[in-house]
Formats: sequence, structure tokens, C-alpha cells
Amino acid sequence: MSEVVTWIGSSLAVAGALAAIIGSLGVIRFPDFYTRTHAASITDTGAATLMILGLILISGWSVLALKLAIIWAFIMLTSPTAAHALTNAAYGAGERPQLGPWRLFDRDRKEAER
Amino acid sequence: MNAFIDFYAAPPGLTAHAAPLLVIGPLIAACAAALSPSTRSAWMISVGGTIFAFWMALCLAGEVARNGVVNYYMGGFAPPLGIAFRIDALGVMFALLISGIGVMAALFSGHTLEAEIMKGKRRLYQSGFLLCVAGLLGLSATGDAFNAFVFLEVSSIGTYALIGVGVDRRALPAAFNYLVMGTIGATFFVIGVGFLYAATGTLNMADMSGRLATLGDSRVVEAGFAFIVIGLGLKAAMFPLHGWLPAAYAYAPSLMGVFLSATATKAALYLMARFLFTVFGPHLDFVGLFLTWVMAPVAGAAAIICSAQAIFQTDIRRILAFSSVAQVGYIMLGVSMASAEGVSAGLFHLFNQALIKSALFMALGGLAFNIKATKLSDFSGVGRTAPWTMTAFAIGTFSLAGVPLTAGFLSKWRLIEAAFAAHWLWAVGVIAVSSLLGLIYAGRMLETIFFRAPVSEERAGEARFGVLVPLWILAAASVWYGLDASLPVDLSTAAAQALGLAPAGAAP
Amino acid sequence: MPSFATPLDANTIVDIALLAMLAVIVVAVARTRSLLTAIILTSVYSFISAVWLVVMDAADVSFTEAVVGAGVSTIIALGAILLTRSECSRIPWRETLLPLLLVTVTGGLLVYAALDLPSLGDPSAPANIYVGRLYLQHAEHDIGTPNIVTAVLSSYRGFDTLGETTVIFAAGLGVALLLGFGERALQDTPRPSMAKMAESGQHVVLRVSAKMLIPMISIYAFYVQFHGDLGPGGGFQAGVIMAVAIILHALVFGLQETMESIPPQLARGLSAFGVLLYAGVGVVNLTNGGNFLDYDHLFPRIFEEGLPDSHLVGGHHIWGQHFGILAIELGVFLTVASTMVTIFYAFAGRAPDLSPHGEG
Amino acid sequence: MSFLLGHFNYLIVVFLMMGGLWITFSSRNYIKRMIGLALFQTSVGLFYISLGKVAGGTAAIVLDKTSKAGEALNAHLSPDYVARAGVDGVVYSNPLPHVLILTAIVVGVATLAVGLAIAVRVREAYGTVEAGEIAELDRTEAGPRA
Amino acid sequence: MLLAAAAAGLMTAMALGLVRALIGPTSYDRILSANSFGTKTVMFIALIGFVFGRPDFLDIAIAYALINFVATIALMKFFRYRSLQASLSRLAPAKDTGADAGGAP
Repeated sequence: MSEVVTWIGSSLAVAGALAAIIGSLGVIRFPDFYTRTHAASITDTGAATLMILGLILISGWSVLALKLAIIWAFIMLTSPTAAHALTNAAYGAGERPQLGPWRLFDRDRKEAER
Repeated sequence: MNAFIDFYAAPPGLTAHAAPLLVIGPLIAACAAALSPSTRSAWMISVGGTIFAFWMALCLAGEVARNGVVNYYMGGFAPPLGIAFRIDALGVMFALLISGIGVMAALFSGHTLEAEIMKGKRRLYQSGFLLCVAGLLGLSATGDAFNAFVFLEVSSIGTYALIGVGVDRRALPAAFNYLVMGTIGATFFVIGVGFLYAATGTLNMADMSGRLATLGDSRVVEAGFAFIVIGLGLKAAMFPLHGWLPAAYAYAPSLMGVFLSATATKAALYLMARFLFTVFGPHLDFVGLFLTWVMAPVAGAAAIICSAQAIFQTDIRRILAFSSVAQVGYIMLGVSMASAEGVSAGLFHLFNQALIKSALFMALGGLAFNIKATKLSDFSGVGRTAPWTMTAFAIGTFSLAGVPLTAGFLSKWRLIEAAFAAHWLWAVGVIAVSSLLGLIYAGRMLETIFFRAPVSEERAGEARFGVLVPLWILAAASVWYGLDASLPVDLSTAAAQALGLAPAGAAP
Repeated sequence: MPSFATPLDANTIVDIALLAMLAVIVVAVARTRSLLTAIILTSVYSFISAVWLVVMDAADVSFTEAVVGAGVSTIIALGAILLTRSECSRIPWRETLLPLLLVTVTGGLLVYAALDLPSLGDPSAPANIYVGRLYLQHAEHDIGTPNIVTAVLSSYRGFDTLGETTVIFAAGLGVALLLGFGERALQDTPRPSMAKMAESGQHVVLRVSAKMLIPMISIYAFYVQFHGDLGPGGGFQAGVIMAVAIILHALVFGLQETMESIPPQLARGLSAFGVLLYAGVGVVNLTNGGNFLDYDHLFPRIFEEGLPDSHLVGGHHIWGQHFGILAIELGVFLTVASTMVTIFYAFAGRAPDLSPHGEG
Repeated sequence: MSFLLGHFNYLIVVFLMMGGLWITFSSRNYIKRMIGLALFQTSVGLFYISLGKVAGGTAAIVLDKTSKAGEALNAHLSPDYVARAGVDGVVYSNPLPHVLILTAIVVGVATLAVGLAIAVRVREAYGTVEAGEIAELDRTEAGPRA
Repeated sequence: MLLAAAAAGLMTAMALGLVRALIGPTSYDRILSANSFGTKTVMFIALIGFVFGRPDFLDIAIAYALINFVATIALMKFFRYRSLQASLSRLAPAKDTGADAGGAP
């Protein structure tokens, strides 16, 4: 029983690591800052969730599991907030998305400011 | 140390703990000064703290005179587990010197801070000064290599800021350069200690020394030696590494000029001597080679080149600062002879220099109320309008140049004797040439101050009484020790013995 | 496998990979001319070295490196480039020759010695068989704390730690002397009403999560403070974390708000008080007949005997050691937390002088 | 190969130290110099920690060899290695370098704070933090040397 | 063994993430990458404890997450307000100059 749980937990951790790799690839490959943020922030929380869930399964009912849960809560709280703050700052400081109708929005806003 | 042998300055309960109290006294005073309600109370705490440290140094001097070495185990853990203070004659000499100069500087600080530091910051300035005193005293007392680094930094970190805070903006880049060079020096020291730790497994200096002796030559030890010497050389402004010093001392607020010029580089020299002779020992091949082929030539070059540079300075404090580097050269020349005579002469010279330099900087700082500028030409004729201050300055200058009847003459003379004894005739020549150069810049300063017409009448006036008292104590000390040098000679001879250098002949 | 020269086990691979990343970052920092980039990369450097330190079993150091290197240093450096500029000038190649020579000589000397050092992980290296091993053998017995790093830090080498606390105090003092206490922040801009703040509605996400995080961080700081005997952590790390909580408050709610709750004078006073507390414990030991910082003599003999389980373990009083360490860790905590806050106030509260140079 | 693996850490750490030192020496910008100095000091810390690593060891927080973690650690190691290098049946890394580097890191951040504060003041006094420009300003505004 | 594979994967992800921090091009990319690197660090510390059989050091990981967050907020204030002292709810954001990021339209 416990070996099965450990195996599942390890698999989840591996899945988390894969998610992290995918996220990193996205950060490298995507064309502009906002899409990169998208890749990074989603996979960060996703990878953390998978991995920490896996580790909780491995550690069983113990203080470790509690600590892992706290870490998870921390990441879930801080990582999206940080991504939000960062994009907000970038947009406020004039960084614009590269693609699509956002250009239009951008021009509209510029005109409105004038 | 004979002068102290029957010297009981404090009850035995206090004397037993004099070693940590030497450091903790100023440290607690520093915290109290930061918390104190007014500038005046901070000043009183500062004077009290340094006097306490001096008192403790006197207690230690008595103990060392009686027992040879004072060992004190912090936390009750004997080395190598715990940190030990190990104070021998050399350490006590520096403790006396640093705390003594500290008292004088603290007395002086009451007035100078009013002139140079913003009102709300004087308490903090006193606090920083006391931290610096505590750090340097700890350096002179500790027997643990890493603890020495900690004290090196305790004494430095505050100092960087204290140098930069003043009226002269040129102090800021100077302080920054000092910070970078000082930190690189300290970090090199840490690397060196790391190598020694890798080779011996201990941090206690005495223990380290014992294990190094059995270890023989190893590249790790050699590199450790090199890093420690370079690191401390940076801190001590050893000749090619002295670039930070002139600006730092010249543009710093007077209090720092007075205190640092007398103690900071000297404390680093102390630590270097400690490592050269106690931890490594001149019997090791590379130490001997270093002393003869690196340190001695460099010291000679420093004595001549920096004396020559001092002649061409227009800023009076820069003259003194370059002269300081040159004097470090003399001291190192004595030390590099690795003989009892040479080392004790070097230490004697160091003792005199500390008194002289703090007196000279104090005289200049005392006039800071009246003369904001620091150029030599601005001091024309000040000797007439401020005779008391400038007479003390003149005494200091005579001693600096090595005019007979002053302490400076005696120590140079002993250096020359030691050089003859070691058959280093070139060193005699170096000292002679450098002394000649010293006479030139000393003469130039005195000529401007006493024989030129004043620039304008109303500017210059006498320094305050509170400045004159410590100034004249220092000046009188250099005259007194020029007539009767038994105390410093006694101290430096005992210190040289404590480094394991046996005296060849009978001590004079 | 059992010998120390294990070829390529998991530990070694991680070690090599992390060190390689560090090397790449150092090169990048050296090459970049944007100071902001340099600061970001330095913070990544700290993170990587913190991970490396965990791999090398230095849990406490890793903790410190992370909170100091990636946290406080980054924020201070940001404050500094806000007040100066964020670009540095190009260096003419002529001026790189002397530095190159110096660095090469230093590096050569280091390599010369490093190749003579015992191999990494050698258990019989001189460094690992003497004092370090003595601590491992005696610490739990003498001091009674499972975390040997804490035992060495606060008891065996407690005097070093006093010096370290003093260094921090001195740094706070120096920064305050140079930059003031952020009093300029209190002078300009009129204070807005709470209602106006609420209605402006900007950064709701940040404000709400900060409100949730700050109490959590403070509790975590206390956990680290009191858990330092058992696991990684201690007064220093806890102090920095507490300071980070306060800094977060200032970043989100404004420096003025923070200064109202924690006035600069209070921070300054506490930082001196922490050192006093530390030194005071030492002096109490003196008056009770021990050596300086000998916590065995923390309590007077009579009191010590009245304590439950009061026994000499290997000649040491476990209660004295325990409370002594608690007291000095509290001193460290106070000094570090308040000094870091003082330093942050000084940098953040200094309004940039508007002069034509630089854009920052 | 074994020699290289055994000294790899030291070589890289030396490289890191050289990098930090290079940044400090070659930069003219005060902030950049402080960053270099901080990197240099951190690298020295890494050097010390490398010295204290013991193969197969764990962090110096006392562990019962009969506990789960203790058994997991010892499972990789041969008993005579544990007996030789361990204390009470568990192999620990050397705690002393850790203590020293804790102190050194603190000293490092203290230096960084003071150095940056001085740099800020330099900027306010001179309008720049480039060493060359500062020297130029000192030369021109202090008047020609006699 | 699977855990070791996960650690290796995470290590790869960290190395890849570093690439963006090194090449930029804007400072936001670097910060983003640094932030994401920090999160991966937290996971890595948690994981490595299990791999090396000493999972007591999870405390440290919390500190990393926290520091990572605060450093990012500080950087964000750097860009948005050019000041560390401003309150987020009070001051008007800095104007759209994009001084550091060369990404203005």
C-alpha cells in the first residue's frame, strides 16, 4: 500500500518537474513579455501543486505534510500576486504586448490620454 | 614591562576579567552613546568608555608584567573549542596605545564634532567612534584568527561611514575607496585564514602555530601566508597598497584623522606581526624569504618614495598622511630585520608615531573652527595667531623629523643601530635619506606656519581649551619620551620578546 | 561508494550543475552595463548559492544567504540605484589591463593552493578531523541543542556572534549617519485620508495579499527564532525575516504608514538595545562568577539549584545554556530586525535629489 | 578524473572569486563595484563551505541513527566508513565553516549597506557615481595644483 | 529513483529558466525569470530534502518563497513608482516612459 502511494507521489513529482520544464521552455520560446509571464506563472503554480501534492503523499500524515501544505499556500498566494504586480508594472511603464488586437487597444488608450 | 610589575590598578575580581572588559566597556559605551539623550552626555559616555578601556589595559599590563601572558576563555570553553583572548606584552602595548590615544581623541571630540558634524548626528558619531575603539582593542587582545577578522570589521565598518560624514565632499570618494580596499583586504585575510584552517583544522592562533610547525612546507600554507600578508598589508597601508590612505586621512573629519592615523594602520601592523612571528615564525623558509626579499625592500621604498611625495603635497593633511605611509615603512623595516633589536626599534617607532600623528592631526583639527581650508598656504602665519596650538604642532613636527631631544629621534636612532647590528647598511642609508626628506617637508610646514605673513588677521585664533589639553598631553609625551624613553623602550623590548625573538645583547 | 572520492553521485552532479550556473551568472554580471540587470542576476546568484549550500549540508548558511543575499541586499541595492543611476559607463580596454593582471595573479595563487587542498568531501582532511569533529562530539552534551551550528554560533563561539551583531549595529549606525533616518519621507506629501486610500482602489490584489502575508511572515519569523535550537534558523535569520515583513508593509502601504507604527527612533533604539542585551548577558555571567558569555553562570547558583532537572551535564548547566542562548538570540533578533529596518528607512526615505545626471 | 572531481568545487569557486574581484577592480561605477565586492565575499563563503563538506554527510543537526532519516542516510554508506567518519553512527558535515560563514555573510551585507550609502552620498555631492568623473570634478573644482 | 528524476527535471527547468534571465531583452523578462527561478528553487529545496533523505529543512523553503515575493514587489515598485517609499494606493504611477525597458511602442 505505502509503496503504491510513494510511487504515485513520485510520479506526481515527476509530472511537476515536467510542467516546470514546459514552463521554462515557454519562457524561452514565447515572443513577448506577457506571453512569457503567462507561461511562467501558470506552470509555476501548477508545478508546485503537483510536486507538493506528490511530496505530501510520500511523507504521509506528519509535520512534514503540514509544512509542505504551508509552502504550497505560500506559493499559491505569492506567485500569482507577484506575476500580477510585475505585469501591472510593465504595462504601466509602457511595455506593450506584441500581437493581435491589443495594439489597437494601445493606440486607443494613447489617443484618449491626449 | 618592569614598570608595571607592582602595578595593581583594580581589585582582583575586576582584574581577572579585564580582558573581555577591555572590549566590552567601549562596546557598551557605544550602545549607551547611541541611546543617550544629548550630545553632551554622549561625549561624557565616550570619555568614560575610553577611560575605562585604558584602565582595563593598565590592569592587563600589570597582569602581563607578573605572569607573562593573560589567557581568557570566552564562554569558559578552552581553545580550540572556544574563542580565547591571549594577551602578551605585544598585545598589551597595543591595548595601552589604542586606549590611551582613544582617551585623548575622546577628550578632543567634544569640540571638534561641534565644528564638523551636523547637530543631530553627533551622538551617533560618538557611538561609531567607540565601536572603532572597541574593535581595535579586540584586535589587540584576541587569540583567535577568525575572531580577529570579526574585530577587524567591527573597527572598520563604522569607520568607513565616519570618514565620509564631514564637511568636505572629497571625503566621500575617499571613504568609498577605503571601504573597497579595506573590504578586499579583510576578505583576503579571511581567505588566508581559510587556507590555514584547511591545513591545520583549528582557528586558535597558538594552536595553529603548533600545528604549522609540524606540518612542514605546503602550498596551502604558503598561499594562506600570502593572502594574510596582502590582506593585512592593504589594511595597514603597506607601501604599494597604500593608495586609499592619503585621501581618507586628509579629508576625514578631524576626530577620525586623529584616531585612525594613530591606531588603525598600526593595529593591522600588529596583526601582521602576530601572524609573521607567532603563527608562522621566521624559521619557516618562506617567511624568512618574504621578510628579507619582499618586506624589507618595500619598506625601504616606502620610506623614501612617500617621504618624497609628502614634500610635493599642497594640502597640509596630505603631507601628514603621506608621512604616515613613510613611517609605516620605517616600522616595517624594523620588523623585517626579524631580530629583537629591529622589531623592538620598529615598535618603539610605532609608539612614537602614534603619539606624534595624533598630536599633529589634533592641532590641525583644533583650528578647524577657524580655518576651514586645508591647504598649507592657508596656514601661513598661523603660528603667530595661535601660538599654543602651533607650538604643540611644532613639537610634533620636530619629533616627526627626528630632531634630537624628541622621541622621534630616539626611535630612528635605535632603528639605525638595529640595521647596523643586522649588517643592513643599505637600510641605514635609506633611513638617512628618508630622514633628510622628512626634514624638508617638516621644515616646509614650519616655515609656512611660523615665518610667513598671515593671510588675513581675523581668521586664525587659538584652539579651544578642551582641545589644547589633550594636544599638550600628547606633545609633552613626545618630549618626555625623548628625554626618558624607559617606558616605551621597556614595552617594545618586552613585546619583541613576546614574539619569540630573544635579545642579542643586554637591553639598554 | 563508501569512500569520499565518489565519482559522479547525485550530490556531485547537482553540485557541478549549480556551480556552473553560478559561473555563468558571474560572467553575465561582469558583462552587463545595466545595474538593474546586475542586481537581478545577483539575486538569482544568491538563490542558486542558497540551493548549493543546502546540497552542501549548510542549512543555516543557506537560510541566511537566501534572506540576506536575495532579499535585503537586493532591496538595498534597488534603493541605491534609485538614488543614483542605473547604467554604468563603458570601460576603455586600456583600463582593464591592470585589473586583469591583478585578478590573474590572485587567481593563480588561489589555484596554486587549491590544487593542493584535500579532495572535496574528504572526511580525513585536517579541517574535518580536529575542531569540527570535537564540536560534533561534544555540542549536544555541553550545550544541549540538537542544531550544532546554533550551539557553536551562540555558545562556543558566542563572542564572534557578539562581534557580528556589533557589525550589524555599526552598519545601521553608518547608514543612518550618511543618509539619515528617512526623515525626509515624513516631511513631504500630505497624508491622505484612509477613505481616500480605500476608494482609489489600485492594487487591490497586492494590498489584500500583503495584508494576509504580513501576519503570516511575522509568525514565521518567531517560529524561526525559537526553533533555531532544533532546526536551521536563529536570531539572525528571524530578524531579517521580521524586517522583511516590515519592509513589505512599507512597500505596499507606503513608508509613512510604516513609520507611524515603527518610528525610526524606536528602530534605532532597539538596535542599540539588542547589542546591550547580548553584552549584558555576558556581564551577568561575569557577576555570577563565570567567564564572559559563560551561560553556565547565567543564573545565581541558588536559583539554578531550584530549577527542575537542574543538573550538571559534563560540567555544564543545561538550563543556563538554554536560557542564555535564548537571551542572546533575542538580542541578535532585535538588533538585526531593527537595523535592517533602519537601513531600509534610510534608503527608501531619502527622496532622490533632482539633478540632471542619470535617470534614476 | 577523480582528482578533477575532487577539486572541481575549488576551481569554480576560484573562478567566482576572480569574477567578483574583476568586477570590483575594473568597474568605475561605485554601485557596480559594490556588487562585485558582494559577489567576491559570497564566493569566499562558498570556498569555506566546500572545505567543510564530508562525503555522504548530512547537515550538522543531531540525528538519531535509528530514526527513519538516519537509516535512510546510512543505507548508502558502508558501515566502516560511517564508523570512521561519523559521530554516534551518523556522518555529519563539519559545522565550523558554517558558523564562520554565517558571520561573514552578515559582515558582507553590512559592508554592502554602508558602501551603497556612501555611493548615494557621492551621487548627491558630485552628481555622478563614476570614479573617472569624480576625479575630474575634484581636479577642476579644487583648482590647479601648485 | 523517480524522485531523483524529478530533481533532475527541475534542475533542467532551472537552467532553462536562467537563459531568459541572461538574455533579457527587457528588464521585466529578467525579473519574471528570476521570480520563476525562485519558485523553482523552493520546489527544488523541498524535493532535494526527500532525495537526500533529510526532509527537515522545509522551513528554509518557506523563507525562499517569501523573499522571492518581496524582492519582486520591490522591483515592481522600482519600475512603477521610481520610489520605494510611495504607498501603492496613493501616488499616481510614474508616467509611461519605460526608461529601463526598451519596450515602449
